[in-house]
Amino acid sequence: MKKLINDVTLYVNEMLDGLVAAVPSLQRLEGTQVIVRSELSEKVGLVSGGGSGHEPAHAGFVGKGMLDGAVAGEVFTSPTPDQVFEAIKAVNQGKGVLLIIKNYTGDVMNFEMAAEMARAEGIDVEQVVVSDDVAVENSTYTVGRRGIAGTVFVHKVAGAAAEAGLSLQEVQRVASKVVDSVRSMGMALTPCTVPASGKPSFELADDEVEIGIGIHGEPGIERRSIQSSAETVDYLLEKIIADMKVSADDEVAIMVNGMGATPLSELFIINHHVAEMTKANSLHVYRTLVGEYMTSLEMSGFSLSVLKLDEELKTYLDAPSAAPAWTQTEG
Amino acid sequence: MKKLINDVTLYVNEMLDGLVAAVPSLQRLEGTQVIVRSELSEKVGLVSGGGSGHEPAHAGFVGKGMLDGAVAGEVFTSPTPDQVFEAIKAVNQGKGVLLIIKNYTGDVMNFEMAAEMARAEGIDVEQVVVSDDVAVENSTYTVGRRGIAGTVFVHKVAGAAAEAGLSLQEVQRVASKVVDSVRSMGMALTPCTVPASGKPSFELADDEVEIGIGIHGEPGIERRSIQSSAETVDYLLEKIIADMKVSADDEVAIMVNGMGATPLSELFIINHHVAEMTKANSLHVYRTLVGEYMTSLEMSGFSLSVLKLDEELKTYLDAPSAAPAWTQTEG
Amino acid sequence: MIGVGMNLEQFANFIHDYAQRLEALKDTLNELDNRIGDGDHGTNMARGFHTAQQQLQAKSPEDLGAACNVVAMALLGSVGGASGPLYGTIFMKLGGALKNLAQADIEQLIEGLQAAKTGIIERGKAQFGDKTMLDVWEPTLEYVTAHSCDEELLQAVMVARIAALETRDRVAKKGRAAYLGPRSAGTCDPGSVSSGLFFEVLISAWRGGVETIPWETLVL
Amino acid sequence: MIGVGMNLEQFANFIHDYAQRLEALKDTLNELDNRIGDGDHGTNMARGFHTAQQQLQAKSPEDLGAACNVVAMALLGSVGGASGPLYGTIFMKLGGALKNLAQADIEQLIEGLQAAKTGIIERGKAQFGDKTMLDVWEPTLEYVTAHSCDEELLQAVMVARIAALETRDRVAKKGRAAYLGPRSAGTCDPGSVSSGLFFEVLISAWRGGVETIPWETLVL
Ligand SMILES: Nc1ncnc2c1ncn2[C@@H]1O[C@H](COP(=O)(O)OP(=O)(O)O)[C@@H](O)[C@H]1O
Ligand SMILES: Nc1ncnc2c1ncn2[C@@H]1O[C@H](COP(=O)(O)OP(=O)(O)O)[C@@H](O)[C@H]1O
Ligand SMILES: [Mg+2]
Ligand SMILES: [Mg+2]
Ligand SMILES: [Mg+2]
Ligand SMILES: [Mg+2]
Repeated sequence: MKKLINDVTLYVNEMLDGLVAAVPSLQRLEGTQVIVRSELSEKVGLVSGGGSGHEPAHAGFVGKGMLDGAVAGEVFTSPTPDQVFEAIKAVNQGKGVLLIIKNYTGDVMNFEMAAEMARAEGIDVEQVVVSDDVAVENSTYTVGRRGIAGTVFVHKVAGAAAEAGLSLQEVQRVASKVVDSVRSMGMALTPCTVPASGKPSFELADDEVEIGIGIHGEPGIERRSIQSSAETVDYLLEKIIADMKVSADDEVAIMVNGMGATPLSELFIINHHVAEMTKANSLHVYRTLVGEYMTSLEMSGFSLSVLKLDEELKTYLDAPSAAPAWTQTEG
Repeated sequence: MKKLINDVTLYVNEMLDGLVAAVPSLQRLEGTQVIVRSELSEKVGLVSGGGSGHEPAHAGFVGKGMLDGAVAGEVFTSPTPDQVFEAIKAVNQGKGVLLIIKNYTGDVMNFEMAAEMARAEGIDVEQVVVSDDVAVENSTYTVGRRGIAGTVFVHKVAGAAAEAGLSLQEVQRVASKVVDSVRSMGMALTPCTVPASGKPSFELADDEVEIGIGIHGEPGIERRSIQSSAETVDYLLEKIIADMKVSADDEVAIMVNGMGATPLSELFIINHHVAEMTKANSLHVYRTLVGEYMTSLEMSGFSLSVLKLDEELKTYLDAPSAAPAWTQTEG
Repeated sequence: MIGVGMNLEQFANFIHDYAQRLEALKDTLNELDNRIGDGDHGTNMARGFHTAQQQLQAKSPEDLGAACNVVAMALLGSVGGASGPLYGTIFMKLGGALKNLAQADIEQLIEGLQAAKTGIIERGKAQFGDKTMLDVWEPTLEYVTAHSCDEELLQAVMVARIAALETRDRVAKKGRAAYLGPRSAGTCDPGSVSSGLFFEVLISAWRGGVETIPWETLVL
Repeated sequence: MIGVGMNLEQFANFIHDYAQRLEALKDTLNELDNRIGDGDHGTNMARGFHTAQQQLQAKSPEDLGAACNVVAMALLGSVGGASGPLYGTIFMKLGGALKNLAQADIEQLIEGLQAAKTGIIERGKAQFGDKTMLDVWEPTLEYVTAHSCDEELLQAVMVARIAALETRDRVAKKGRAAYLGPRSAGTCDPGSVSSGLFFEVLISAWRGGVETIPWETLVL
C-alpha cells in the first residue's frame, strides 16, 4: 500500500483538520467528525455524510447554497448515529433538518437512529434516500439501488431550495424530485485500497474493467474487456437512459464524475462523446459537470449521471453556492 | 496502458471539445488547440499554455480574472509557435499581451518564436518565465529551474492585475513579483503513462518514491524509500523555505497540489501537517489551496508551493475569478 | 454443572475474548468483505469491540443489563457501517432482558438472545437465507431454544459454525453484497462469520469446554 | 562521382526516408527520452517528419530553398517541444543557404549545414558537451568541412554515430535531461540519436552506399 498518510487510525481525523485549515468557511465540531458551515443561516438545515474516502464528498459540499453539515465516518464506513445526531443539533435553526442519505444498509440504519434521537429531543427531522445507481436491479426483494454520484445533485438542489426559504416539507419534496429524476452508473479501471486493510479491493487484469461499481471499491456487476472511451460511454448511457422517463427535447444535467485517479483530460474525452450521444438522443444538455465529485479513494474510473430537469430544478441548480467543491460555470 | 481514450492521435482534440462542451464560458478557436474566453474584456491579454496532460492547467484557468487564452500542445509537448500566435492575436485588445511561460527549453523557444511573430505584426508582447521548482539547482551553467504548480499563482495574480486595468508593463511587473516570490517542490509515488508512448514514465518499487519530479513524468532528482506523509512534507517544505527569503510573521499562500491520482483526502492529510509546520516556522498562512491544479496525467504524488505575500499580492489573490478550475474559498 | 449461566465476570471475559478473537480474525473478515463488500467488516468489528472492552473496564457497570448497555453504546458510537447498528441493537436488546441481573441463568440468556435476534430483523429487515448474520442467528437460536441443557449447548457452537459456512453458496439479498447479485455466491458472508465467532466465544464464556474453531482456514 | 551533391528529388527522398526511419525508431527514441526526459522525442519527430513529407508532396516546391522552407514550417507547426523549434530552425537556415537552387553541390550543402548549426546554438544556447543534439552536429560538421571529398564523406556517418553514442556518459546541462543532474548520465541523448540518424540518411541521399546503422541495438 503506497499512500501519503501517517497513522491509518488518524486518517479521518487528520483529513478533517487539514480540510478546515484550508477552508475558512468550514469548521469542525469539536470532538466530532462533523463539518459544519462557520456561519449558519436561519433556514431548514441540511445534513449529509457517509464513509470517508469519497472526497470532496461530503464536506466539500458544505457551504451557503448547499449542505449545512457533513458527517464523516471511517473510510467507506457509514458514520455512527451519535455523530449524525451532533450534526443535526448543530445545524438545526428551529426550522427542522433534512437528512440526505445514500441508500446503503449502514448509512440508512445509522442516520435513522440519529433521526430517532433527534426527534426524541423535539427536532423536526425528515430524510431522503438517494438510489440513483442503475447498475443494481430495483425490486422489492432487494435492498434497492445504491446511492452514488447523483447524490451531489440532491445536495445542490435541496441546498438552493433551503436557502430560498422553503419549509422542511417543501425542501424534502424538491429533494425527492431530484432522487426520482437522477440516474447514474459507473465503471472502474483499477481497484482502490482502503488504508486500514492495506489491500486492493479487487484484482483486475491489464485488459479488464469492472462495470457497475459502487463507490466503496466493491466489485461491479460485471467484468469485461476494456473498450474505448466512446464504447464505454455508450454502454453506460444506454443503461441510464433506458431507465429514465426522458423523451426528445427534454432538458438534462450531466455529471461526468472521476473516481479518484482518472485524469481530468480523460473525463473531458468522455464528455466529448457524452455530448455527441445526448445530442443524438435529442436531449438538451442544460448544464454539465466534469470533475471529481464523489470518489473512491485512488480508484481509476468514472461514473455518469443524468438528471432530468424541469423549471424548478433548473432554478435551484443555477442558484449560486459557496461550497468549496461546487464549481459554478457561467452560462 | 489502461486509459479511457479513443484514438491517441485525437487525445487533445477530443479533450478540448469535451471541455468547451462542459464550460460555456470557454470557446475553442476553430482549427486550433487554443481555448479563449467566450467574452473578452478590454484589458491586457494573458496567454499561457504548455503541453497537455496537466489538466485543469491551463485551459481551466481561462476566465474572468485569470487567463484570456490557453494553448494546448500534444501531451507533455509544448505547443507550436503558430498556435501560440493564434492565441495572442485572439486575446489582444490593443493593450498588449503577456505570455506566462513555464521554464522548459521547448516552452520558452516556442512561445518566444510566437512573440516574434506577433511583434512583427505590431502586437505588444511581453513575457514572464516561471521557475519555481527548488528541486533543480539554479546556476548560470544550467537551464535554470523548472516551472511547476506555482505557475497557477502567477495566472491568478497577473489575471487580477490585468482585470484591474493595469498596463502591460505593470501586469508584467506584478507577474514577475509572483515569480520571484513563489517556490515549489514535488514528489511522486507512481509514474504516469503518456498515451502516445504507452509505457510508464519510470519504474518504482512498492516502497520507493521519486523526489523532486517535474510535471511531465520525468524522474526526479532522487529516489528514496517511502516515508510518512508528515516526513515527506517536512523534507519538501524545508527545501522550499530554505530557498525563500521568508522571516517570522511573513504572510504566505500555500498550494497543496495533487499530481492526478492522489486522493483529496491524502492532500488534506498533507495540508494538516503543512499547517502545523508553517505555524512552527512562524509563518502566517493567508490562504491555502488544496486540490489538483497542475497535474501529470494519472501520476500519484503531490507538490507543495509557498508564495510569499505582500499587500499587493494579497489583493490580487483575493480578487474574484470565474475561471472554472479556480476555487474561491470565502475568508 | 446444571444451571449453567453467566455472571458479570463471565460477561466481561466474553467481551474481552471476543475482542481479542476479532482482532486476530480481522484480516480474514476484511478479506471476505473485500470479495463481496467493501472490505471493512474486520476493521469495524475489531475497532468496535476494542472500544466496548475498554469502556466496560472503565465504567465497571453493576449488573448485566448495564454492562450490555455499555457495550451497546460503545458499538453504536465506534463501529458505524451496517454492523454497528446491528451489533449495537443486539446488546441493547440483551441489556433489556438482563436488566438489574447480576447473574443470568440459561433461560434468561436465551430470552435475551431471542430479543436480540428480533432486533436484528427489525433493524435490518432481512430474512433467513438473505446471506446476512441472520443466517447464523436464526438456526443457532432455534437450536439453543430447543436444546438448552448443558451438554447439548456445546453443540450450538457447531450449529453456528455450519450456518456461517452455509452462507457461502447463497446469493445475497440484503446488505452490500446484494449489489453483486449472482457474483456474491462463493464467499462466506463476513457478518455471519463474525456472528458464528460470537456464539463460539459466548458459549465458551457460559460453560467453557468449547474447542476453538479455525475460522480462518474454514472460510477463506 | 566527383562533385556529389543533391537535387530536389534526392531532397524529397531524404525527407521521405528520414520520416520512415524515425517512425521505425520512434519507440527507441521515446524510451531514451523516457529515461532522462519526458518520453516523447520519438513521437514528436515521427509526427513532425510525417507532416513534413506530406506537405512536401502536396506543395511540390520548385527549388531546394523552398523545399527546406516547407519542411521548416511543417516542423514548426506540428512538433512543438524543444525539438520542434530546433529542427525547424535547422531547415529554415538550410533553406536560406539553398535559396533558388534546384541542385546544390557539396560546398553549398556544407555551408547550409553550418548555418543550421549556428541556428541551433542561437536558439538553444547549448555548448558542445551539454548532452544535446549539438554534441552530434559540432563534430560531424567539423569532420565534413575538413573532409568533403566523396570517399571521406562516407566516414562522416561514422563520426555522427560515435558522437551520438558518446553522449551516453555525459551529464546533461541543457534541455529537460539537465533537471536530472548526475542521473542523466548513462543514457544516450535522444536528440543526438535523431541527429545521428539525420546525418546517416542525409549522406545516404547525397551519395548512397551508406550502411544502415542499427541504432536500436546500439543505444538501448
Ligand atoms: N439488512 C441486514 N440485516 C442483517 N445483517 C446485515 C444486513 N445488512 C448487512 N448485514 C450484515 O452486515 C455485514 C457487513 O458489515 P460491515 O462490513 O461492517 O458493514 P458495511 O456493509 O456497512 O461495510 C454483512 O456481512 C451482513 O452479515
Ligand atoms: N537547448 C538545447 N539546445 C540544443 N538541443 C536541445 C536543447 N534542449 C533540448 N535539446 C534537444 O532536444 C531533445 C529533446 O527533444 P524533445 O523530447 O522532442 O522535446 P522536449 O524536451 O520538449 O520533450 C534533447 O534530446 C536534446 O537533444
Ligand atoms: Mg463499510
Ligand atoms: Mg516533451
Ligand atoms: Mg463492509
Ligand atoms: Mg521529450
